[in-house]
Order: sequence, then C-alpha cells, then structure tokens
Amino acid sequence: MSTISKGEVKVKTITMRDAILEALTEEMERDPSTVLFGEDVGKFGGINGATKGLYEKFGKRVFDTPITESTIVAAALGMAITGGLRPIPELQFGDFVGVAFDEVFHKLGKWRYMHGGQMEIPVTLRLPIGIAGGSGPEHSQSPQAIFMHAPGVQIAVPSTPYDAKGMLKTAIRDNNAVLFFEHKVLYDLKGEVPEGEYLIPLGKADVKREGNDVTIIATALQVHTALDAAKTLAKQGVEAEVIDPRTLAPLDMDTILNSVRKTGRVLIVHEEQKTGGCGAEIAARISEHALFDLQAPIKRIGAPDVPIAQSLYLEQFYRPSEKQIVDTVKELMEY
Amino acid sequence: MSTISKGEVKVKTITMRDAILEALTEEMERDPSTVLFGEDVGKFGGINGATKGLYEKFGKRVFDTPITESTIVAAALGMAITGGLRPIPELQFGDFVGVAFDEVFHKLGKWRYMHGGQMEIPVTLRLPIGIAGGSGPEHSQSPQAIFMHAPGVQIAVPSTPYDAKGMLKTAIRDNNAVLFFEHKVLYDLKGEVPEGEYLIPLGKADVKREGNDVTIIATALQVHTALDAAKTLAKQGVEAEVIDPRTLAPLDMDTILNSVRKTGRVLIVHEEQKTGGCGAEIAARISEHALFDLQAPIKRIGAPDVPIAQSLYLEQFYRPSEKQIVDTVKELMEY
Amino acid sequence: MAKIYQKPTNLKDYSKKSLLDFYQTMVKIRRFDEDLIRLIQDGKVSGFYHSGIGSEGLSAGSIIHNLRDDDYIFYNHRGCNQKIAKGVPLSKLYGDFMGTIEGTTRGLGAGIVHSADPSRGVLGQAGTIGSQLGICVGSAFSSKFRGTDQVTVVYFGDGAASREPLHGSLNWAGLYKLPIVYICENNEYAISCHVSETHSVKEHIADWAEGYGIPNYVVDGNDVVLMHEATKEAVERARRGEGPTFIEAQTFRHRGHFEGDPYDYVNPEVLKDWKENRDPIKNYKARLLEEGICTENELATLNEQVDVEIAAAIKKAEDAPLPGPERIYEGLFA
Amino acid sequence: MAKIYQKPTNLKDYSKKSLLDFYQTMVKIRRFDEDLIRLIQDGKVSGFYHSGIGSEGLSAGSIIHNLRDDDYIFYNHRGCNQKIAKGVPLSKLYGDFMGTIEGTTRGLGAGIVHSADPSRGVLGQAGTIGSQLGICVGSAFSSKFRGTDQVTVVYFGDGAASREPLHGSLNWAGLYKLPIVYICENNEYAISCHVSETHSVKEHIADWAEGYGIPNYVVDGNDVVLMHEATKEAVERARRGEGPTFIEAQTFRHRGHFEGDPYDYVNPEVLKDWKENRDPIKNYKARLLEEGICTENELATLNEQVDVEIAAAIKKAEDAPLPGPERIYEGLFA
Ligand SMILES: Cc1ncc(C[n+]2csc(CCOP(=O)(O)OP(=O)(O)O)c2C)c(N)n1
Ligand SMILES: Cc1ncc(C[n+]2csc(CCOP(=O)(O)OP(=O)(O)O)c2C)c(N)n1
Ligand SMILES: [Mg+2]
Ligand SMILES: [Mg+2]
Repeated sequence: MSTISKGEVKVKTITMRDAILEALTEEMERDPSTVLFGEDVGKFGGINGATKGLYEKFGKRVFDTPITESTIVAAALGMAITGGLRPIPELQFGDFVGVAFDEVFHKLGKWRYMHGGQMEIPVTLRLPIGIAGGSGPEHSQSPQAIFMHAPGVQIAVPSTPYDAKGMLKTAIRDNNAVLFFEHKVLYDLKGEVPEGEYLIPLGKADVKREGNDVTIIATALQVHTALDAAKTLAKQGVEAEVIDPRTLAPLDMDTILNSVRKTGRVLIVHEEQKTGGCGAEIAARISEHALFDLQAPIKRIGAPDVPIAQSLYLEQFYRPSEKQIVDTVKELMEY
Repeated sequence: MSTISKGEVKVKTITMRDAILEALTEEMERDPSTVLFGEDVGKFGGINGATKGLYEKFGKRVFDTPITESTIVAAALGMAITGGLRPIPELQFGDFVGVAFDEVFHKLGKWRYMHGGQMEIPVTLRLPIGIAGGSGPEHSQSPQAIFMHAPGVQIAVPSTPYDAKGMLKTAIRDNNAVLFFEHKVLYDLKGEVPEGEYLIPLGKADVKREGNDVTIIATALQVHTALDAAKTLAKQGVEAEVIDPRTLAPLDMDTILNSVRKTGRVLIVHEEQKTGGCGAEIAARISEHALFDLQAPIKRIGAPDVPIAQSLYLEQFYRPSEKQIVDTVKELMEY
Repeated sequence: MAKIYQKPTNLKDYSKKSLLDFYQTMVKIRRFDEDLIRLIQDGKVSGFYHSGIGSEGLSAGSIIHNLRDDDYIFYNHRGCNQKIAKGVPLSKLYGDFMGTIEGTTRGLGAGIVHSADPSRGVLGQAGTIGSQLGICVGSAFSSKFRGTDQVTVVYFGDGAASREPLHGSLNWAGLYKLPIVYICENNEYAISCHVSETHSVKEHIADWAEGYGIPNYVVDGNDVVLMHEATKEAVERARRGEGPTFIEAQTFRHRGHFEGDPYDYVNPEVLKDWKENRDPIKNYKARLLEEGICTENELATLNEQVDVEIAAAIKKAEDAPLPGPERIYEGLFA
Repeated sequence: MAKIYQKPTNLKDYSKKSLLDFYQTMVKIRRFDEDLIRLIQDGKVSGFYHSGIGSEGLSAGSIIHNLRDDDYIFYNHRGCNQKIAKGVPLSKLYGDFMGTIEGTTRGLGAGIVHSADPSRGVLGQAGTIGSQLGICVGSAFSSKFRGTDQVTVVYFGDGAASREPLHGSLNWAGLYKLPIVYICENNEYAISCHVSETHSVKEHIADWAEGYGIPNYVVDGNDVVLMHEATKEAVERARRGEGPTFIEAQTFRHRGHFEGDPYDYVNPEVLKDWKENRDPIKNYKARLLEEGICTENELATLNEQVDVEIAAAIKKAEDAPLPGPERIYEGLFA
C-alpha cells in the first residue's frame, strides 16, 4: 500500500480487496452490533482473503458457518429482525445465491414490506462474481441482474477500490438489504482511496469518463474494459462517455438519460449473459424515456447466452472485449 | 364440456385446466416413460385440480412427494439423465421455484451443456402463477421473466386452453427442460380445443388479433386484458395488433419485429413487476433491431415494483387493467 | 429413539388463575377461528384459510405462562393459535384478514401468514412453509449474542418438517447451542398426504433431531397441561444456555386443510375419534370440573368474556377503513 | 447410534487378481493426481484442483468389484478418485482438465466437476457442493421404476453433508426404499473448518441417517478391503430392493483444500500421522507383502503399467487440439 498526498486529502493506492477489508474493519469498529459470518471467513480470512484478520480483531463477531447458504441468509434475516444485530454474511461465490434464492429474493426483499413495514433488514450480503481463472459454469457467473426484478433489495456492483469502500460502508449502515457483488478479478485491482472516512450513496451513478459522442454504460470489470476502449476510440476521434451505474437498484437513470440526450448513442456492456442482463432493463428505460434523442439503435454486449465453459481458453470468448466495444461503437457512429 | 363441429375438425369448449389434463393424459398414455409427481398431485388430483384422475389411470407413474421442492426438481433431473424417464414434476405455486432455484436455473438449464452434451433433460416442470384471490406476496407471483436469463431452459406461458394443450404436449415430448407457467385465473377460462391430436411448437408467437396501428405484446392473463382493450380501442378507431409470444424462450422476435415495423408503436403488458419483467428484454431487442421503425417510445405496463399485497382489495391495483392499456395506447397514438 | 413425554400432571401445582388462563386462551383461539370461518362464508375475508380448530391445546399450553413478551415465536400457518396465545390483539388479526388498516400490516392484508407484532416477539412468517426453520436460528443467535435469556419458539407442521431447511436449522441450533424450542405440530397430514406416505422415520418425526444430539420427545399436544410442562422444560433449558429441544406434539385437524377442502381423504372414524375423545378444550374442561377447580358457571363467564372480546375485535377491524391504493407504495424500504 | 464397521478381513476370501486390482486402482488414482498437480505447476491446467491424495482406499474399495458399468455414481469434488475407479479413461479426464477435445466435455473443459461418462454410469456432478444428494434420488428412482437392480452410489464430503439437501435426500431414499449407497468421505475438514466446528452430531455424521431408519455405519475409509466389504453389504442390500445405506468413511487429506492452500490450519502432528501410519496404499502394500499375496516385484510391475498408461493418457490429452471458439455454442439443447 502506497500513500501519497493529493492536495489536502491524503490518498493511498490499495487493492479492492484491501478497500473492502478497510470498509469492513471500520464499520465493525464503529458499530458493535455488526456480525460477519460465512464459510471460512474466520481464521482462514475468507477464500478471497477479504476478511483476513477480522476474526483476530473482533472475536466472536466473526464466525465460520457450516456449508449452508440457505441457512446463512435465513439466519441473517432472523438476526436483523430482532432489531439487535446488523449482519454481514458472505457467500463464497455469488453463484451460490441460487441455493439461497428464496431467502434473498423473497425474504430479504419482502419481509419488511409484507409485514407492514414493522421491521428493518440491515443485511449486507457479500457475493463474489465474475469469470476468473477457469472456474466454470457454476463459479463464474454474475447473477446480479436477476435481482433487479426483486422488490426490496438493493444491488451494489462496485468497479474500483474507491467505490467498493465507500459503497460497502454505506451498505452496512443502511437499514435495508443490500446485495454487494464483488468481481473476483477486481480484488487485485489497485486504485486510489483517500485516508479517513467517506461514504458513497447507493443510487448514484458515476461518470468514469466524459465524452460527447457515445454513452457506454458498463458494470464491474467491464467498466475498465470500456475505459480501455474509450482510450482507443479517442485516438480515432470518438469521445466516449463511460458511465458506471454502481448500483443497479436503485438505478440512477437521470445520469444515464442526461448522457444519452447528449450523445444520442448508447452501448451497454456487462459480463452477465446478454439476454435478461442489466442491459435489458436499462435499454428498455432509455427506449421509453429518450427514444427521440437516439441517433442509433441501442446496443448491448454481454456474455453469450450459454453456460460459461470451464476451459481457460474458451472463457475468454465470454468476457466482452475491448475490441468488441470499439467495433460496436464504430458501428453506432455510422448512423 | 361442449363439443361442436367446425368445418371438418370437431372442436369442443373446455377450460384450460381440462386442456392441461388432456395433454397430460394423452402424453402419459403415449409414452410409458413419463412420470408425474409433486405435492398432492396423486389421489388429491393437485391443488388446482390439473392432475385429477391421473393417479387412478396411471398408478405408480403418478405419485405424491414430501414437501421438498428442491429435491423434487433435483430428482426430476436425476431421473432424466438416466435416459430412462421423462419426468413431469409440479410445484404447487410457481413462487416456490425460489426454493428450487439452483436446481432449475443452474441444473436443469446447464447439466447437458456443462457435461459436454452427453445427456438429455426431458423435464417439464409445471408452475402455477399469477395474482388470484388474495394469495399475497409469496403465492401470487409470475416469476417467469427471471428464467430468460437462464441458458438452457425453455419458458412456456400459455394464455388459452388451445395453446396450453398443444404446447404442453410439445413440452413433454421435448428432450430439453421446459418451465411451463400456468396462470391460476386461466384454469377456469374456457376456449375451443379441437378433438384429436395437435402440437404447438415452442418458439412461435401467436398473433391473437391483427391490427395496423399499435402492437401490444402481452403474456398469460394479460393477453385477455389486451384483447379487451383492443376491442375498446377499435371502437375509438385504433386497431391494435395483439401478440402473445407464448414462449419467452425461445422468443419469437420475428413475429414481434414484423408487427412493430408495421405499426411503429409498441406496448408490452405483463403481470410480473415492470422492472426486469419480460418487457425489459423485449423492449431492448426492439430498440436494437427496429429503432427507426418506431414512431413513439416503447411502453411497458407491469405490476408495481413492490411485493404483492395480500388484500383482495389492493391486489387489483397490481394487475394491469384494460383502462391502463387503453390510456397508454392513446398516449402512444399521439406521437 | 424419541422418548414419549408422558407423566401424570397435577393441577394442584398451578394457581387457579393459571389453569383458567389455559382454558380461556383455548376458547379464545377456537372462537376466533370459528368467527373467521363465518366471515369467510359471508364473503368478508378472501384468500385461503387453514383452520386451527382442534390444536388449541398445543399453542395455549406451550406459550401461556412459559413465554414472555420479549421471547420470539415463528408461528405456523394453521389457525392463528400461536399469535393469539402470544397476545397479538384480536382486532389486529381480524384487520389483517379483512385488509383494513386495523391489521398489523396496516391494510396490506395478511392471511394465515404475514401478521406480525414485534413488540410481542411475533416476527412474522414466510409463505414458503418451513422457511421459519432457517430464520429462527437468526433470532435465537441474536438473543444469545446479546447475552439475553430470550427464547425463540418455532412452530411448524409435520409437512414443513420434511423440507430441506430443517437440516441446516437443527445443525446450527445444536452447534451454537441456540435457545430454540422446535415444536412440530404433527397433525398427521400435509394437505392430503398422511405422514406415513411422505416421511421416512425410525418411529417418530422427533427421531430426526436425535442424530444432532438435540433432546427430543413426543407429546400429546391436545393435553394442554402436559404440553405446557413439556415446553416448560425446553424453555428453561434454552434460558439456561443449554441449547435447543425438539418437541413433536401430536394433534389432528378438525377441518380440512383449507376452507373448502372436501377433507375426504381422512378416515371418518379416525376424525370422529379425535373430535369426540381427544378435543383439547372438551377434555380440559371436563378435567377442571372433575377435579373441582371451578364450576360450569365460572367457565361460562369466561366464555362470555371471550365472546364479547371477539365481537368487539371484529367490529373494530370491520369499522376500520380499507387503505387507499397508495398504500402499496409505502414501507418497502426503511 | 452409528455403529463402527469393524471386523477382521481375510485376504484369502479374494482372488489374487481382485486384490491386485484394488492395489493398482489406488496407485492409478494417486499417480493421476500427482501428475495432474505437476501439470498445474507447469501451467498447463487452470482452475482450482482439490487433490484426492490420501483417500484412494475409499474410492477403490467401494467401487472395484462392487459396481457394474450400469450402476450410477455421483462423484465427489475431491480428486478424480471415483471417476478413475469407475473406469473413465484417463486421457478423457486429463483432456477435461486441459480443455482439449479429448475431454469428456469435448473441449468445454471440466475441472474437478463436470466430467461425465454416462456409458459407465458417471452422470456428472454439480458445482454447488452437495447438490448430488438431491439428484441421486432421481437416478435411483429411475432404476427402481424400471425394475432394474442398478445401484446409485453418491459420494460427498463431511462439509457437503451439512448442506440442506441431505434431509430431502435421506427422506426420499428411506421413504421410497431407493437403491442408494451414501458414502460420506469424512476427511474432518471442509476447507479450513474442522467438523467439530461446523457439525452438530450425537457422535458421528452417520448418526444423522439413523432417524430416517436408514442403516448406517462408520468405517475406516483408508482400509481398502474393509471399505470394500462395508460397501458390498450396502450395494447388495440396495440390489435386493431393501433401500439405502449411509456409510461414513473416515479419511484425511494429504494436501490442502486446493492446490495453493497453505494448509496451516491442520495440526502437523496429526497430518504426519495420517501420512505415515494411515496411508491407504502404503498400508495395503505392506499387508499384501506380509500375507504373501505377491512380491515387491509384481507390485513394481503394476506400478510401471500405471506409469505407462498415465504417460500415454497425458500425451493423448495434450496432443488433442483445443476446440475453436464456436464450441461454446454447441450442445445447449438436444
Ligand atoms: C415451500 C412450500 N411448499 C408448499 C407449500 C404449500 N403448502 C402450504 S401448507 C402445506 C401443507 C403443510 O403441511 P404441514 O406442515 O403438516 O402443516 P398442516 O397444514 O398440516 O398444519 C403445503 C404443501 C408452501 N406454502 N410452501
Ligand atoms: C453450495 C456450495 N457452497 C460452497 C462451496 C465451496 N466449497 C467447495 S468445496 C468446499 C468444502 C467441502 O468440504 P467437504 O464436503 O468436507 O469436502 P472436502 O473438500 O473436504 O473433500 C466448499 C465450501 C460450493 N462449491 N458449493
Ligand atoms: Mg400437518
Ligand atoms: Mg471434508
């Protein structure tokens, strides 16, 4: 970790893993009602190392559970509704949300509402996602888009250490359920994070790059692919605006629509399968609210609509590439 | 059941429940490897009565299971991959697909592919859906749209007795997984069904009404609301084309796009929550493939993005209404 | 395996008030249920209702004079038995069924599940039967973590017991020695299926708990005093920090699974026997009189009090307005 | 509760060939694994690998001369032990790891799960650990329904056993008397957690099966002959239509959970003991020699055969091409 001073604010360059660890540490220090649990999150420090040292620091507030994703999430709900605890469970892979689906989609999302608003659900469920190192069809997915259809759950998908830290801290303090999706490739990505406390609100998109020619909306790892593509495009005279929604629920359509109204061209890029990915809802909203601002069809790039092969060689063909983005933007510019 | 003769083909007027029962009966008679199981599907005949008499007819090929949705679907997969059986499981409410989500989304959809295409998955999972009689947030949902994001599963959502029978027979014979969503209100809907065998292919939309002014794409019960609205609109000089996709996967975009190119105006209506509903993907595809044919923004009507209240009085405000459709179409006609 | 919890109970161990509390609670539960069925028949209540008539002893016995307001329960979907015993105001329950703003959900409506009253430890319930088995470990964990002696009692049917979450729940409960009392309301049927058709057990459902090292027993749930004592032991064990107990309480439905169920899958002789010879209220009343605890008149007075309370509750619930359509947009997020 | 399956085994009950088959299968499993680890270290194989070294006795003993090609297995995610014992060609397994078209998935790649060989009853495996517990009831139901005497053997770790599906699985298996042999590979750890930290059991994991009325026992999984006999009883019971058996087989990982795991959460003394004194191959070899079944030379010859077979398999897998990118669009639907 390197620390440099930028004007007044001291900033340091750390990985997203460390940013997450900082957020967890600070919030657990701040609020003694936080508890963190999941498989191997204790002494072992989590299979992605994102909870390293927390057990040593917080003792019984950090504990390993049996391999029981469904019970883990149900227990988090049960803890939350006593009004006494603020649970931060982790699933080892976001893919496993499938075995706790009823608990996440129907219980975390609906318990408060369906019981007349009498309880709060301050649960932050951490879910590592993404294609990384040949992990195959059930350990590589990005299942976040499904939960846009789930009333009552908030969806965070950070793309940088800075965002991850600020959003995770907000998520933990929030009195409603947050699904916090962490792309595994990003754990090792370094970025600047200021010293000291800051919070990032949920529901505020971030314009990662400004541009007037085309709007690229990208999430998670694809924010970086999009930024790379934008650099390449700039050399060719096309200025792309890159927007990271950061949360899919709430979804900051204002930022997106403002950009679309400016550029008239839209490309949405995500790693989850194209069909039914977050791009579907975003495109649909644009086509409802900014149709006449469009100068070109709305394009989406997502993974192919097939399960993710385990082969390290083949998995590269699932991940949207810089070239795909550049080519598609060029296509859009022809309208 | 009334039987009348229409030209050569004899047709009879029966409920969708009976149409489903006929399809099940015919296919179980045809293929001795079919087995049907679920909670109370045997002697009791299913809580919706859709399997009445099958136990008496087919004996051990129809059986009641413990309350174990996750095991029910897993068992169906296990039976299928032996190459020996063609399972037709039922969940009592489609909402419960949440407790079998991993089995449906990841196992039924991916087992064949991820094992290199070596096995077949001839499973037809029947799932009753929809707002009906004050059943509340966990017994009223229409969860089908989520599965558009699931590679490897086919999604059938019939709206008439005729479609239900023909599609269910096709689904049962298909060597891939089909999720068969049956709207509970439609069980009592009557419609004409021909005597004798017929099959309806999966992946073929049906134009339920022709019209040149606006395209209304609707599913399940909403097909009928849309047809009612179309009648009202016709009186006001607006001719709506009503398209029922019938299957969401495969999705027959050709039929939809042809209509959109003709009318230039699109309204998508479904009972599931608007955000992330099937309308999102359909709108996104239209905005990619027929943007310049549009004369008005793409509109969607779905349930509000909140859990479904249990109150019979309140639940009416979730279901898209004829008035909403008429009003929205009129808005579209102003462009 | 599971031992049968059987012993002579002695009414002399109880104050008269306590004994009459058991009685009045059971009567209140039954009358509530009967009147709700009438409201359904009158078309004033929608949705499906699963009557709890016949199992009042189980709920009254386990809760009354065992649980405090700050103890948690997760009720079953059969009747409002446990909610009533735990003290949720009747008008609020009727309000939920009628969808008026008097209901605990302030007009969203609740049927057999989704009423809640956190101030009385009633933390709601799931529509996916048996899901409470996972959730209850959380509330119990919370009490233990915070160092209170609050107990969580979770009710579930024989059918719900077969759902997969039971395993995760018993494992966590045993492992972390959570203060949970599992009460399996075994009425022999899950909708149309008899337990013998759907459950693989050594002898009893409670046997499933044995492998986890969780104390377990089978008790006649229709004997309100015995049920009380069986639960009392379990609650005390939990309060002492000694972990969970699994109680299988035997009972039977007097009515079908839901109102409207033909209920033709049950042997009429068996049903008759349960109604005539094993009715928890009838038998308890006979015992109170037989052992000279009170007079017929005293019981009649208690009944009348219940009638008055119920009539007032129904009126209050019915008089309250339905919410406006905007209600559906309220309260999704805190 | 669960009884310990312990008895003197007599090598004289077996043909020499059978005894050497046990030996050679174990050696083949270990060499396969060692060479795979070498390929990983050489960067030729990606993904994570969970080595099965140390547990060869369990797989070889349970499968060899017990199961037929048409019996089904659902393998565990640890090593390729059961797949190899069931006869899946080694080149196809290596092909899966390397992602060449020689693999059972014809180039999609498979890691520790997703190899399949239906012709040998290897019906694949799920990435969500323990999901095989639900799926296996389906294959067993199918055999029973079709009136065959095929058996389904399902392997799963101690950790997987704690997942919720176990309950649904044991209940169905007991209820429908399904021909399933449950083999719980208890190597005491699930990643970093010792069973004592995650499992609430009376004494043994196998105790969980008792409440379902399912015969169950605990066996030393590192004694290949004992493991064989324990499984044989269970397989025969299943073939006779008498239903499932639950076997908890004790063993230990020689290596970390995955290649790269520091494996520092295990007491080095304990690990040393398992490696030195309880290695299934080492002990069995000593016994073969001690009881005069064969000579060192004969065993060396068998080892050499294995080396040759493995070298050829690796070459075949490596020589096969990677598929083209279009491969990912093939085979989603039948
Ligand atoms: C996950 C799930 N599966 C099925 C149902 C439908 N269902 C509601 S009650 C019931 C029977 C429950 O039986 P039991 O637990 O014995 O309770 P009882 O009705 O007998 O009191 C079923 C199958 C449900 N609500 N949730
Ligand atoms: C549902 C699910 N949860 C968690 C994991 C991650 N995971 C893979 S192996 C493993 C440990 C399994 O332990 P055990 O069953 O004892 O098998 P062992 O690795 O010891 O052989 C875990 C937690 C998974 N693959 N699936
Ligand atoms: Mg019951
Ligand atoms: Mg293990």
